Amino acid sequence: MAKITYREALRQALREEMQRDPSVFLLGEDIAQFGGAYKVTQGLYDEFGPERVKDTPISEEAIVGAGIGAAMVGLRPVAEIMTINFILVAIDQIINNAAKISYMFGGQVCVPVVIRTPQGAGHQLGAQHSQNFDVYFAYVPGLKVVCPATPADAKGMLKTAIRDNNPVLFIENLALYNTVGEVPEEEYLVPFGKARIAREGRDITIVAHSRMVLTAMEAADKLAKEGIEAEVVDLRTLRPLDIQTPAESVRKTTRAIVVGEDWRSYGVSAEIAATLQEEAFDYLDAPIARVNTAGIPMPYSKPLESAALPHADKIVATAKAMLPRRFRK
Amino acid sequence: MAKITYREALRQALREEMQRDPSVFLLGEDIAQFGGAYKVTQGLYDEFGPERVKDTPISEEAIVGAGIGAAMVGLRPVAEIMTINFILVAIDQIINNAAKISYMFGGQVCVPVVIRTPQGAGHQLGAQHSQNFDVYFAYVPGLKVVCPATPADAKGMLKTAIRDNNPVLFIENLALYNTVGEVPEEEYLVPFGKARIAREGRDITIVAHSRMVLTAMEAADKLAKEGIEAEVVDLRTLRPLDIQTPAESVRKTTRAIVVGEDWRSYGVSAEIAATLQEEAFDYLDAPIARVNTAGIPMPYSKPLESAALPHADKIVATAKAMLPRRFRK
Amino acid sequence: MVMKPAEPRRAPELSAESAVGGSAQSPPGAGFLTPDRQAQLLHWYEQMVLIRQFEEAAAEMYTRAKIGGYLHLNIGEEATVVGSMGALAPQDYVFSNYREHGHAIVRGVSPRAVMAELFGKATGTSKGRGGSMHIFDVEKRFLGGYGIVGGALPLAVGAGFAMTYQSSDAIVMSVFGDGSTNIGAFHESLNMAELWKTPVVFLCVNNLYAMGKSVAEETPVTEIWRKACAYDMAAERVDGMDLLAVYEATTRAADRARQDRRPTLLEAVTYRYRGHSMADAGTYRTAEEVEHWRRRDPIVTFRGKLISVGLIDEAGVDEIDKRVEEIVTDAVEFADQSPFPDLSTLYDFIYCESAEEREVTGG
Amino acid sequence: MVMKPAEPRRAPELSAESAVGGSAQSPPGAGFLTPDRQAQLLHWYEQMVLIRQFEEAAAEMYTRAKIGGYLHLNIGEEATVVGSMGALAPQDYVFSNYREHGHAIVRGVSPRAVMAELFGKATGTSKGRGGSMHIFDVEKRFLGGYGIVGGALPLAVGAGFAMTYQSSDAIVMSVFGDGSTNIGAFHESLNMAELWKTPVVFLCVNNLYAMGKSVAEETPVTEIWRKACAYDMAAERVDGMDLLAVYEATTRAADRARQDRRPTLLEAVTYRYRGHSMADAGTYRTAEEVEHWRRRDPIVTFRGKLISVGLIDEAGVDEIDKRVEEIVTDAVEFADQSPFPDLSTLYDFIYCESAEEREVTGG
Ligand SMILES: Cc1ncc(C[n+]2csc(CCOP(=O)(O)OP(=O)(O)O)c2C)c(N)n1
Ligand SMILES: Cc1ncc(C[n+]2csc(CCOP(=O)(O)OP(=O)(O)O)c2C)c(N)n1
Ligand SMILES: [Mg+2]
Ligand SMILES: [Mg+2]
Repeated sequence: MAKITYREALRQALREEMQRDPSVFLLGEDIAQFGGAYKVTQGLYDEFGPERVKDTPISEEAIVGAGIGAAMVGLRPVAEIMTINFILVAIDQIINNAAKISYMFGGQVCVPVVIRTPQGAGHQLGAQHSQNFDVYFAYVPGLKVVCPATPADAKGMLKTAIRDNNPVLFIENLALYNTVGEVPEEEYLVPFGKARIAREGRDITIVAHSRMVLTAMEAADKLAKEGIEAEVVDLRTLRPLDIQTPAESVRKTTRAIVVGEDWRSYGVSAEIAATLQEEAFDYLDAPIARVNTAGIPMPYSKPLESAALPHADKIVATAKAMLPRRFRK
Repeated sequence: MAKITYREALRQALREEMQRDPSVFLLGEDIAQFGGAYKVTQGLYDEFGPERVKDTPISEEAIVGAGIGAAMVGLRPVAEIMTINFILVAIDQIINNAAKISYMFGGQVCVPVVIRTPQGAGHQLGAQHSQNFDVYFAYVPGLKVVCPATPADAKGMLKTAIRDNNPVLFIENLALYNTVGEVPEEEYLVPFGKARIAREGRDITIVAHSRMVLTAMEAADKLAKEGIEAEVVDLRTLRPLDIQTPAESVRKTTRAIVVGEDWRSYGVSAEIAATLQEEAFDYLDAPIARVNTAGIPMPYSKPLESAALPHADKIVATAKAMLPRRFRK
Repeated sequence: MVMKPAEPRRAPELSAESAVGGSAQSPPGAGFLTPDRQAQLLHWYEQMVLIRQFEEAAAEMYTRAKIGGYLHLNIGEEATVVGSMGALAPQDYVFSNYREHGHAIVRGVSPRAVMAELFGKATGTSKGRGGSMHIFDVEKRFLGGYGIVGGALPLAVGAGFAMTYQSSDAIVMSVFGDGSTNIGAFHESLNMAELWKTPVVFLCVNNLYAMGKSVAEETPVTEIWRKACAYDMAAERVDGMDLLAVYEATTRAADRARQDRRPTLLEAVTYRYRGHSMADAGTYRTAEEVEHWRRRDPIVTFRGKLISVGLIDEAGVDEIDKRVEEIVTDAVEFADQSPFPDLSTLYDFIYCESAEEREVTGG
Repeated sequence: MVMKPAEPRRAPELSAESAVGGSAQSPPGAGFLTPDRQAQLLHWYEQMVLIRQFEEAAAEMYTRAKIGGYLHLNIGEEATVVGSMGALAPQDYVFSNYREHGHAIVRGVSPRAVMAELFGKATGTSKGRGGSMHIFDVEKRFLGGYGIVGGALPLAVGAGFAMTYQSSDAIVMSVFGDGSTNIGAFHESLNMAELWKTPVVFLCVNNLYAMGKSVAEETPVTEIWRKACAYDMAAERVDGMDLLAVYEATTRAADRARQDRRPTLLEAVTYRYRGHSMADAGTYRTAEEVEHWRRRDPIVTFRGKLISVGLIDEAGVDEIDKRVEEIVTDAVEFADQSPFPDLSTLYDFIYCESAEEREVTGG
């Protein structure tokens, strides 16, 4: 296995799928010679040329809409939205067109478009550039929503997304691009709808997705030092959602924390908590807790931003408060 | 008390506030001579003239944005978005501007804009015109989100919304416009953040908002005929959310169903269920259940649409399945 | 010394008349009405009659509650519908808005399937899922009616891009209304279409109203074709009540797309006789105005021309009327007798099957 | 007989040169450089120097990690910034994008407060919540820097509407870049602004690039002022490296807004010497191109003019440089020494207090 960055894993996936299938093309702002604002598409323009790596004006609605239209007539577009903060001007296309075209027209046509975009905070980009909107897409029947946490998943899930015949929101995370992980040398795909046990443990379950998986792992390390064995579940895909893997875990540990980088109220972790309490009600020894970003527009100032984000320590503190007395030193 | 429609209640609120405060004005598509697509603003153009009842082009983003800009310099705009399905093209303005301007600029300016829009389904309007997006706004710190279920609340809450110094999403419902209810003759305001016990009961709690309050009441009537006394809680506002009123109810009844006209997964009811299980964990005798619209783009065909919607019977069946054996006849 | 201010520059002012394609000396289509084209011309005439009768039947079925939801009719716009669709080739794609029954039928979608869709039946074009606003027929390359104003324009740009990408000789037509030209998606789409040189014909059906608002209440530039200046896009305005004028202008635009790989903004000025949808009584328009346009009725006008050059006679007209009546009656009967979708199919079609996904999940 | 196709019509082609305000015979501002205006002219010069030095200091503080996030600089654009802001009245409102430090400072916002905002300090204009992209000063009627491309244009239209509603003589300026003219909000805003006759000056700072893309890679109409044709809006293109030309063109546009209640699309052609933001090395531009523009440096050019007409001498120039240096050093020191916001204030400012709400809740 090679150790590569999350960014490189994405790039490999794009490259391999473009080599494999000539109907795959990329479109987005500054993705060609510029290589993408976060350099994910670097080098692909040189290899595949201007028709397959297509720069666009700053017109997110048209970018996504053109992707949908091209998908309807046989192409497999991968649209990059520079960051998820700019997806709001294009969300109508995603929800009213991409998600509905198959159903509303009686299954006559598929929309195999992938929309790649990073979310997340932590770089002092301020309120308009530090958001998480995965929940907006997870809410919508007709979409698939995936949030890989590791380079291996990033690559395998992006390849699956491109081959999927449905619109896929492929949600990356700004803070993950430089993270490194092992990626198989040989070709592989990671299926949608299968959560992953990132770490086994018996005392408490921590459910997370995307960057928060890393934070959960950090928290689990810290808890382990105090003799608490946390099981970390990486959801991987929000729609389809594999609730059985975390539910199984909770039935074993009897306690769960759902961690999200998004806002707590009405966010992804609300759905996970609400469903887990249904699936594991009789096993629960404590209410399912949530740890999230503070419910505020993200402030620019470093200390404020840092205080607003969900850190491992908050998970640790929450876990310890939930566990029986014997765990509390 | 006068018996008037929900539509008339809204109209009275707009009229009274326009009479009271010259800085209040309305803008939206076809709201002037045409009286609004759902006739809520009928007659106001004649009374207040073209500057205060301002027709706009089909430019939702500019409608909302102009409302925000006007609010920043001292007006109190009430923007009508014809239905919530068209708000997606304007959602960037609401989330990236309206919700953030106070915080991101250190509290220097307020954004007293009201955005009125109806959501809901049941009129065979098909997938693109039968949606519920209240959760998208409830998710966002900086917004207030209110969903009146009765004519009295429609009037009192719209007046509160117009006087509020913050952006308010005022979410109506297509199927409520013709409903009738008692409305006080004298001036009154309904505060935000106070849920309402719509019906008292001891056996099970049904939590709802907007049109689903009526469906919940219908279900409660049916349950009562079978000797089951359901307590119905009308949330009224989603942000700020009064969770204590439903939590208190659940602590009493030990069982709860959250009903939403939206999709179940990642919808409003997920947040309510997730928070209720935290607030009433030790009292719960069953997992908190949810009853929602089927997770599909809404089909046009009448029987399909009808099957997809949450009816009283579904609530009744869910309640009976949750209650102890002695309640099941 | 005071500087001489540079005068703001404007696009040249053109009267509506001067902009309408062709001129008084050479009325559009004058040389087109020849015996060798009889079959074609009568077919077009019949299609206009079909739209008219189909829409009238739909309106009636709506009042009889056989049809629900919104219902937007093409009545009055028949020349624009038939003239534009008539200029396309079978391999071309069409994206439309919610006022699209006529476009679908002229594209070759069966009136039975369209009517059944309005009835919400399993035999409808969209298996009852779509309704009036969402007719779709992949075979006829009619890629749908859409309900969000402006929302389908970007799709057409993407499909146009794909035609070039695939080295196809098909082009794409995007149909939308005057009111839709004021929404952001219009701007982004036209800019991108011209920048990328996509083979798209943007057909603006300017029926002078967007719901209750006249075009002048919507935009300072009421001659929609002129908005193309902001993209250096080819543009033309045509009398949308004149089938041949529309046909010829669309042919020019289609050629430009197919041969030159360039988009066109084509404006057809027409009128909807009815309200915006069934609920709208249309009180914002004067009776005189409606009457004025009815006097220019596209069917009557075209029939007159055909008769005057001897391509049809009264008997022929009656025959067509009768044939159309049968088609429409049959469509209504078919729709009425068709079954509603089975409730067990409620969850069908949300997702397309993905071969690869099956493969990787082993499912 | 084949019909003669109506030629598609286009807006007239105008060369960039012909469009730039004024002409070679009468260079903008030639008659403006008179002794009675010395104070004004020197003040403008000083403001340009202040922007340059402020931005250079900011860049340095960014590399020293005193400033985080994105940092977009006005270096190279000083004439456009000072010339446009200089033509406004104190009661006027300004909405800008994220490249706005200069606009804020020229509007009168204290350099200390701007620098402190970049440092994320409690003493910053936005109390550290905003950062570089979100400078705001309600006193100076500088209504903010915004980060979503095109997102602030509708706000300006609404504020402009409010000015008329309130019978105010204030006008509104909206500042944005060339790349922003391809997004939907631009279209909706200009259409609505002209339709409603709002007193708004739309200032497009055309620095020829939107991140890594040249304006020609973004739109077929690279002369942004020409896009006004789609709204019948007054428009003008001006040399954005020439302070007086910008001042005069803005004055014309401001007068049109204030007196005639009409918006203008004003394009100032300029150049950013640096990359889009600090992370961008700007490799998509040739060294020659950057050099070409640097030779037209707005500060050097204006200084040369002032010297040539004897309004300033070398000593005066040095004095200004020194004074500005002190201001900038002071701003940096102030920012550095200011406290970060207290963590206890994390949840402040999410909502404005509502008197009425307090009243009704009795709270
Ligand atoms: C984004 C959006 N806003 C509003 C509506 C409601 N609406 C439906 S049709 C229509 C008028 C459209 O007018 P036009 O484009 O001229 O088409 P016409 O109906 O006249 O054929 C409006 C406002 C919508 N469907 N989508
Ligand atoms: C809707 C949206 N899309 C993309 C971006 C990312 N972005 C920030 S600035 C920028 C370029 C803007 O160029 P221009 O308008 O010319 O202004 P300039 O930076 O040159 O001053 C882009 C693409 C954004 N902020 N908002
Ligand atoms: Mg119209
Ligand atoms: Mg630029």
